[in-house]
Amino acid sequence: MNVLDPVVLFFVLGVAAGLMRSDLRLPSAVYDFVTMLLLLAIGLKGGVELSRQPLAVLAPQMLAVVGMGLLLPLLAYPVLHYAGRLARADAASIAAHYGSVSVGTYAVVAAYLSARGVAFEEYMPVFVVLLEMPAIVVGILLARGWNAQNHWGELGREIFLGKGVVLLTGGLLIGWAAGAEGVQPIGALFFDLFKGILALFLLEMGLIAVSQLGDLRRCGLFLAGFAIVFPLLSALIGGGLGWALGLSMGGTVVLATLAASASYIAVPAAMRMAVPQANPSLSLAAALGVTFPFNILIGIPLYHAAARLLYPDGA
Amino acid sequence: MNVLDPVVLFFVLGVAAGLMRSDLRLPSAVYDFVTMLLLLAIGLKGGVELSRQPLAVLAPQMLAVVGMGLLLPLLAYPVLHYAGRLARADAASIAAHYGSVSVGTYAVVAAYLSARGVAFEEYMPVFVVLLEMPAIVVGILLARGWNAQNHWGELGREIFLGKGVVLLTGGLLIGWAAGAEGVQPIGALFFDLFKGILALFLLEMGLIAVSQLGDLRRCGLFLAGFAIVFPLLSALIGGGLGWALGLSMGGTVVLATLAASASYIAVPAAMRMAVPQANPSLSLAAALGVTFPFNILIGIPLYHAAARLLYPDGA
Amino acid sequence: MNVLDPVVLFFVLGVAAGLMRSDLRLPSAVYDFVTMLLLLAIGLKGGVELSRQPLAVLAPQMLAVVGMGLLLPLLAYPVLHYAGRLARADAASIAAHYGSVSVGTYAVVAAYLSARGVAFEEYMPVFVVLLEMPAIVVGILLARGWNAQNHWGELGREIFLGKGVVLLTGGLLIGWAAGAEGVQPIGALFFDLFKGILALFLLEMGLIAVSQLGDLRRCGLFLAGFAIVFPLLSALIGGGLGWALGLSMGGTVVLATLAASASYIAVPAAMRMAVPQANPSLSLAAALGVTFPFNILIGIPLYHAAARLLYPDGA
Amino acid sequence: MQTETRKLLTVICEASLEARVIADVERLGARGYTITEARGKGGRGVRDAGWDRSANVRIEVVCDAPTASAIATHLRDHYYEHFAMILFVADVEVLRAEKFGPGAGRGLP
Amino acid sequence: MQTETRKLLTVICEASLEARVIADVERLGARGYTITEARGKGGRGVRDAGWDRSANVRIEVVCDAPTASAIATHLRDHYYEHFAMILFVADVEVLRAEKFGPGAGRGLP
Amino acid sequence: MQTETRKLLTVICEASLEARVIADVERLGARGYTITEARGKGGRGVRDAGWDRSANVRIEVVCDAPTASAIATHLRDHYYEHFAMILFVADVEVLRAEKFGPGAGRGLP
Ligand SMILES: Nc1ncnc2c1ncn2[C@@H]1O[C@H](COP(=O)(O)O)[C@@H](O)[C@H]1O
Ligand SMILES: Nc1ncnc2c1ncn2[C@@H]1O[C@H](COP(=O)(O)O)[C@@H](O)[C@H]1O
Ligand SMILES: Nc1ncnc2c1ncn2[C@@H]1O[C@H](COP(=O)(O)O)[C@@H](O)[C@H]1O
Ligand code: NA
Ligand code: NA
Ligand code: NA
Repeated sequence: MNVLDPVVLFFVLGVAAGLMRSDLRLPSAVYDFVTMLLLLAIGLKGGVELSRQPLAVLAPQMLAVVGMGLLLPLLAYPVLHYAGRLARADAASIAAHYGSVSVGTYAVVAAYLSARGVAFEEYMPVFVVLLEMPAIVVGILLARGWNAQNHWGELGREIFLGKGVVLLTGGLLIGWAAGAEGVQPIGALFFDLFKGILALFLLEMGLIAVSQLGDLRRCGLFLAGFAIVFPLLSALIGGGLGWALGLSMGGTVVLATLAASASYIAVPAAMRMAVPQANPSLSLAAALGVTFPFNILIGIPLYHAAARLLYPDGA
Repeated sequence: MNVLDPVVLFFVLGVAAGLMRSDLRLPSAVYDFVTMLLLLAIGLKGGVELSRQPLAVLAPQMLAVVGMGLLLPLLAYPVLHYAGRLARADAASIAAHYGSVSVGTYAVVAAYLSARGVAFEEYMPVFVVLLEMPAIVVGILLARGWNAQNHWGELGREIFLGKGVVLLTGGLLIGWAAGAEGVQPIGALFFDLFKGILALFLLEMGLIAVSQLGDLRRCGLFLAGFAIVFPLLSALIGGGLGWALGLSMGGTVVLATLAASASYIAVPAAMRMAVPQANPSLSLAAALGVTFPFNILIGIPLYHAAARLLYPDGA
Repeated sequence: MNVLDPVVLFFVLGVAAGLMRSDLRLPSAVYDFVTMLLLLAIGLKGGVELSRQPLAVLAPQMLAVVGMGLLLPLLAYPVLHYAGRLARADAASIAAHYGSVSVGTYAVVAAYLSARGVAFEEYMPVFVVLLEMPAIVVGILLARGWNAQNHWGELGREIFLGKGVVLLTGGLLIGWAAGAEGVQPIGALFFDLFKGILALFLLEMGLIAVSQLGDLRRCGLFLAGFAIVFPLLSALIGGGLGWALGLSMGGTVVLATLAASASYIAVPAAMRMAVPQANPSLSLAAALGVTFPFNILIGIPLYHAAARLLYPDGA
Repeated sequence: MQTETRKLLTVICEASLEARVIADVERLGARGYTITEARGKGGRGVRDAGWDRSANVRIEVVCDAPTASAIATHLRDHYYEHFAMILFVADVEVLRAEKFGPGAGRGLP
Repeated sequence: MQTETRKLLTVICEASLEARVIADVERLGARGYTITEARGKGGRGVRDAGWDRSANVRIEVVCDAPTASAIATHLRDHYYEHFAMILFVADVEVLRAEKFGPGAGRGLP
Repeated sequence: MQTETRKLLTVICEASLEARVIADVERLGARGYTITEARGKGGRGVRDAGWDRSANVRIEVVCDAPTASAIATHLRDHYYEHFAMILFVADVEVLRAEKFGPGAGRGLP
């Protein structure tokens, strides 16, 4: 039975309300609250699982995933700069967004798979954390070249100490230190409410996605096309990597989705500081206005269907 | 055993804190959050139930309820304008408030009945949505007459796209589309926490009710009397209608309570825009300062007791 | 097995993020929300238990606890004023903070004991409420002497009607009126989520603690030392009193912790109004920057270990 | 520092008017605006932002004198009678004067 | 546009003073005020609004010059010594001058 | 009432610049600042504070004229090109003038 996922319906409700110009908004304190809960919950869950894994198994996977994070922006940049004729800074910034990952999209794919009873490696949040960073570094290098003025120390602070990364990593470490039994008393807030909180988050994301449409119109067709086609390509790479690493089918779907997703938390903040001449409207319009909705509504089921072909036995 | 309902005690706490001039307030972002959760929860619950009902059964009930929504302001207006000597705009605006419904009062009556194990038609939120609107239209017509300058299109937007109506209707549609099984994963947030969230909401409503008392004093005795007597009359009409429609006893209590309640979300916003010359303090002081507390503390148990007489078999 | 308590790890995360100058903050509306939930939850739990206790048993304990609240600031003042050479107003204000209690610390010790399966008298929140007040009165008298200009009426309002006290007392009364069965429907919000909410609260407290360090440095070594040594002394007094009153081992640990904790909600507000010439940075830096972290991380386990020596049979 | 004088128009009004006032401000020629949430008290009583209906907004517009004058007149004519609203105008020096309209910063005409 | 000059008095102070300052402002003759939440830094250190004790409020009062002067003097005398507070006064042009007190807009007396 | 004139510099900019602007303001000699959350619209589009990336802050600095001038020039040179930002300067009368820098309140130099 193919239940319409209510979590996704909240996103649709947000989009509909936005298109009809309702005055519906999550107050920004509530949006922050909801985001914090999601980041901590994802981190905690990943950390608990991490405490069960021998590092020897994970280390090669982690390396491979970081490699993917370095590769994706290098693929995106020439497309944007040469085919799309975007200025160097803009192309580099958008490439960084698409090389990194969206935590919200991760939350949706995790909810999607668990609703369908598809198992996946629960330590995936580790990859979410790892994938935040490399694309930012590549993006900055693409925009500014390698030089001493890059103030890597200060940039490192911006990147690693942004609240998104701190909450995700902090949750991961707490989950890892406390273990499954230890986090159980706080599970009612972080785990039981997860999907409800995700629903509220997606409601607001729907409203935000619509608010990007004006900017998107100004950006032109090329960017809108890129925001759909490049994720499909990334999903192929991510899914292929998952398969090659011997992940379960669920894990492959997750890695494909992570690859296909575009950051809108850590990367925008870092790029704004490191590459201020890049127009932030372009990357946000593409990431939030096109890629996020595309992944939520079409991409995830698509990657799932494709993975089924790769895994004829079902896992 | 007649347990003192803790949800109502939170309202009393709010009133007490307000009267003693405590600095207690819910931050407005938290008030918005709490209201959003209530609206979505009520909508979701109603929608789930709606998906189980044949429309053929509901349609006549829905029509009758809309009829009641048109009738009540027509009854209230002459009382206010002629007996109460209120200006036309003020009388029309207050009539619209009392013809419409209060979602908070609905939440309390639902909690009240479920705490006492009294069943009622769970699709009642449909009536809440339906009753929001007709009284607004009647109110505007009473204030301005029928003329081309009414900009019904724009007014329609104000009414239908206010965030209260969007969340309630959106929840209804999501619940209807997802069904009981579909909404189950988000139930921990929207259903399990419902009464706790309602308690917080009522705490703030108690504070708000007290803050209306100053305005109320200025409005005079007539309005305060109206704010108690008219709801009693409306409850009679609503209860009678529920009985005539063949609702269960619980359903009759709910419809009586809806009829007796006065809007303070959708209607004030709509009236402010459509009939700006009406003084909003009058209607809010009556609805929030008198009718809401009256219904919460006295009305609901009263309508329940009265309904028991109508339904000697207990349902 | 000595599980690392995740709730405390959240505090450590806050401290770490603060020290690394992350931009992580709880929005102030969320901090308020979290604090309100904790205060209400603590009050409700205490009230439910109170409804089970004969007053005759409690009254002498309550009196003794109030006596402790009067004694502690009288002990602290001469140390601060004569040994520490702090101005009269400053010494009196700090003494009031340390004579009163910290609700956050209470929440942590309650979570700590329940995680270890150690029972304690669940009506302890009554003592939390009682201990808020006496130290304030003593502090004001120490600072200003007894004179007619003290406007005790107005000060009483500030103290008793501050939102912290209203929520705690209100929760207590509601819990007491509704009883265990009555509060059950709102338990999902107030009880099940308690530890998760406490974790968020401690995350922010960690950030706040770090933000006090600058002020602390300016205050000098004496105050930092006082903020550790005096709580140890207070814990001895509180623990001794608990033992003398015949409390369980858990209850003795709680009373020791309460004595050792320093207020940062009710007292700062009251002192600001009553003794404005006292520098609020001093007391907050000591209470939040030193004593709170000390109690959370070291004090509570220490008081627990000490109590075990007093109660060789384990309770 | 090369500066020019412009007008800073500040409008404080009930939050439900925000969308309309913004539309008017833009239609009458302002090139931007800034909004902060506010509460307060005036002839129409306390508006304490506790909930939607009772919040205020504080809208600032930097523009040339004729635009400020046009906006102020329009708001007075359309909203003063029935809505909670005040407005006031001050002289400010700006750096990128062209951002805020062409007019020279003469006193209100 | 028919305008008159009045004073805009802006007070920034710790949030715990709000009720008292408002009471003073009204008692000294102002007919309204507007409050926004703020944070900041001054002689008494950083006040970053993270939690109750450290928030500021920003209170604006439009009034005639004598009232502004009376309020400013009163606040200085009663709060400057022990509380985080600054205040400043500017000239503004208003439309419905009678709303803000009778006095003509002469410079501070 | 004994007052002196100082400058009130108001900067409205994207929230992500806050830490940098504050650092600049302090380095260039201001002795305090006040921040309020804001949203708005300008040449770089709507910034509606719905979420982090799109919020503005409104920073006020009371200082002497040379400091105001130095800050304004610095901000223009470093941020105007790539960031959402406006600023304006007004004259205000203050009570404890020494709090806000030594300079007498002459017009911008
Ligand atoms: N004299 C005043 N000074 C500052 N703000 C005012 C003043 N009068 C009114 N306001 C603000 O403007 C809003 C609407 O004013 P009113 O229409 O007079 O009720 C009030 O809620 C206050 O926020
Ligand atoms: N020079 C200044 N410019 C703008 N705001 C200031 C200035 N000095 C102080 N403030 C504000 O006034 C509050 C109290 O100032 P103070 O009493 O100097 O600590 C600070 O927290 C700031 O919000
Ligand atoms: N004319 C204006 N009046 C008031 N505020 C403005 C104006 N122009 C811009 N702003 C504010 O300054 C921010 C940045 O402006 P901009 O760099 O022009 O996008 C906007 O988001 C507004 O909050
Ligand atoms: Na990606
Ligand atoms: Na009604
Ligand atoms: Na203590």
